[in-house]
Amino acid sequence: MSLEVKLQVFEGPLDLLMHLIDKNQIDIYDIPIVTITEQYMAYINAMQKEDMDVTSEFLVMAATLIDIKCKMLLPKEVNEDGEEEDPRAELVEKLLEYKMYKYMAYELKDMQMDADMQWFRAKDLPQEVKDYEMPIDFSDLIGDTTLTKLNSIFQELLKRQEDKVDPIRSKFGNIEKEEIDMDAKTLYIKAYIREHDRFSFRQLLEKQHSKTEIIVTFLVMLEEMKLGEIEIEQETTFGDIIITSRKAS
Amino acid sequence: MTREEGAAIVEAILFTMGDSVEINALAKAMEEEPKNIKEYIAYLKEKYEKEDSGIGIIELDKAVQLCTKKEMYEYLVKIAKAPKKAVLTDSLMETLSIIAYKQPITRLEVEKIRGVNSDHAVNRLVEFGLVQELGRLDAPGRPLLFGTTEEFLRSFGVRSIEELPAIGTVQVEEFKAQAEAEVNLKLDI
Amino acid sequence: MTREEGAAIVEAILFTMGDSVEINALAKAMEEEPKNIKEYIAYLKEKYEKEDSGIGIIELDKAVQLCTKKEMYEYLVKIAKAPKKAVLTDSLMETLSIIAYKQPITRLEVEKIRGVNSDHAVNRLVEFGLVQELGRLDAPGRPLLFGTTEEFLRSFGVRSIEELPAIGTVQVEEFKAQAEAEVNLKLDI
Repeated sequence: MSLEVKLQVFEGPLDLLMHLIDKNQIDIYDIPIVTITEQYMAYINAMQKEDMDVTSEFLVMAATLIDIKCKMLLPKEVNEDGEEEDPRAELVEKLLEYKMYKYMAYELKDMQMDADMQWFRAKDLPQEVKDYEMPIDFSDLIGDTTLTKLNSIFQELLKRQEDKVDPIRSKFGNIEKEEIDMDAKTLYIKAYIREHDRFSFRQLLEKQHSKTEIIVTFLVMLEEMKLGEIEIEQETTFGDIIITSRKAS
Repeated sequence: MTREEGAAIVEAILFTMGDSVEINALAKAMEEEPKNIKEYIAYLKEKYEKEDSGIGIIELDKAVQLCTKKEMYEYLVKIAKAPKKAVLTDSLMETLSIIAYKQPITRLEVEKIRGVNSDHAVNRLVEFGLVQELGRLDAPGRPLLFGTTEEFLRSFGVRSIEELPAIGTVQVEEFKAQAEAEVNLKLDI
Repeated sequence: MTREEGAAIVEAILFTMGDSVEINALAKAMEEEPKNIKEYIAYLKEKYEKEDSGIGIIELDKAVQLCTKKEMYEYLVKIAKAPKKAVLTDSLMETLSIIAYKQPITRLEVEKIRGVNSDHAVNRLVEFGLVQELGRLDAPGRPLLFGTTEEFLRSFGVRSIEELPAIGTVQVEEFKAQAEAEVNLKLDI
C-alpha cells in the first residue's frame, strides 16, 4: 500500500495506529499484525525521510508491534484459566481507551461550541464599593501554619529537585552528538587504501576517534571487499587483519 | 426578607460581580441560610425564563453566575466583540477529555493513555484556566494531580463534572459493532 | 418583534456591554426603528422598578446603561470586599516557602523549582499580602522580583527573614548522599 504523498501529522503512535486501522477497515479486535506493522514502519520511514519529528514514542510503538508480531508466531501462552492469551490484547485495550477519549473530545468540542453562545459580564463594582477597604484577617489566613511547617515544605521541595538530578549521569559531563560525514569518511578511507598498498586494520582503526567512526570504517572495508578492491588476511583468530589493495598486487 | 427582596439582592450581587459567586458567600453577605439563598435563585431562574428576559442564570458546582440567553447570540455578535476563547487544538482537547473523565490524574497517567508525552498540553490547559493542580499524589516523587476548573464547567456548559456525557462500556460496544460492520462490509464486496 | 422580545434583546446587549450603549447602535443591531428601541427601554425600566429586581437602567443623552440599584451597595461591599476564602493550599504553601527562602526571586525561578507554572499561586500570595513585588531583575524581559512582606514576618512571628529555620548545606549534602546510596544499592544487586 502506498502512502499519501503529503504525510499527515499524528498526535502520537496510537493516533497513527488508529488511522491505519480505520483506513484498512480492520476489526480492532482482530488486527492483522503483520500488515499493520509493515504499514506503521513504512510511515515512520517516510517521516524520517521527510525530516519530520519522529519522537521516541513512535519508535517504542514500533518495537512493541514487532514484539507482538514475533509472539504471534510462537505457540500461544496459556493463562491461569487455561485460556490462550492473545499477544495483541494489551494493545487493543490501549487503542480502545484512546479511541474512547478521542471520541469524548469531539463531544466536548460540540458542547463547547454550544456553551460559547452564552456570554458573561465583566466585574463592574460601583466606585463607592470599590473605595471601601476591608482588612484581611491574617491569623485566620495563616491558621496552624508554622514556620517549621514552611521549612519542611521547602526541604521537601529541595529534595524533590535533588531526586530529579541523576547522581550518576549528572557526572558524565555533556554528551554531544557527533557530526560524521559518511561520504567524506568513505572517501578518506578509499584514499587511504590507495595510498597504502598493504596495511594493518588495527592501525587504521587507531586513527579513528569514536565508535561511530570505527563502525563506518568497518562498513567501508566490507564494501570494498565486496567490490573486490581489497583482499584481507588474518593469521589467527582475533589477530590483526592485514589489508592488501588489489591494484597493488 | 421576602422572596422578591432576596432575589433582588442576589441579582444585584451577581450582576455586579460578573463572575460566579458561591452560594455560601451569598449566604454570608446576606446573613441568610444557604437554603433560603437557593430559594431566591429558584425565583430568579423562573423570572429569567420569561420572554421579556435576555439574561439567565447558570449553576456551577456550588456557585451561580449570570449569563445571556443563547438565543441572544445573534444580536450580541452584531454589537459586541466576542469574548476571547481559548482555541483548543485536537491534542489539547484529547488531553482535556482524559483529565475531565479521569481526574484527579497525574501527567504520567495522561501520557500513558495518549501514548505520547503530554506535559506541554497539560501546561497549556493550566494556562487557559481549564485545568488546575489539585495537590500531589502520595507516591514516589509526589507527582502533581490535575483536575478541571470551574472555568471548564462554564466553557462546556455543565454544572458539574457528573453532568458530562457518560463514557463507558456502551461506547466501547458501539465501536465494536462499528468495526465488525466495517469488516463485514469489506467481505461483502 | 413584541415589546417583551425587544426588551429581552436590549437587556442582553446592555448586560454584555457593561458600558453605555447608544440607542442608534441598538437600533442598528436589532434592525429596528430608534423609537421602538425607546419603547423597549421604557418596558425594561418598568420591569426593573419592581421589588424583585436588583438592577436598574440609567438613561444618558442618547445612550443607556444597566447599573446596580443603590440600595444594594451594602451587600456588594460585604461580598466584594470580604477577605477571599483565606486558605493556604498546598500549592500556595509550596510557593510561599520558596519565596521566603529564595527571595528575591522571579516567577520563572519559582516555576523551575516547583516544576509547574506558579503565576496563579504567586498572585494569590500577593493578594493575601504575604508576598510583594520587590522590583525588577536586570535581565532580558526585566522580570518582577518577589519577596515576603512585613505582614508575613508578623504573621509568622519573626522579626526578619534571617530568623527563618535554617536550611543548611548539610541538609542538601545529606539528600545527595542518600540518593547516591540508593543508586549504589541498585548497582550492587
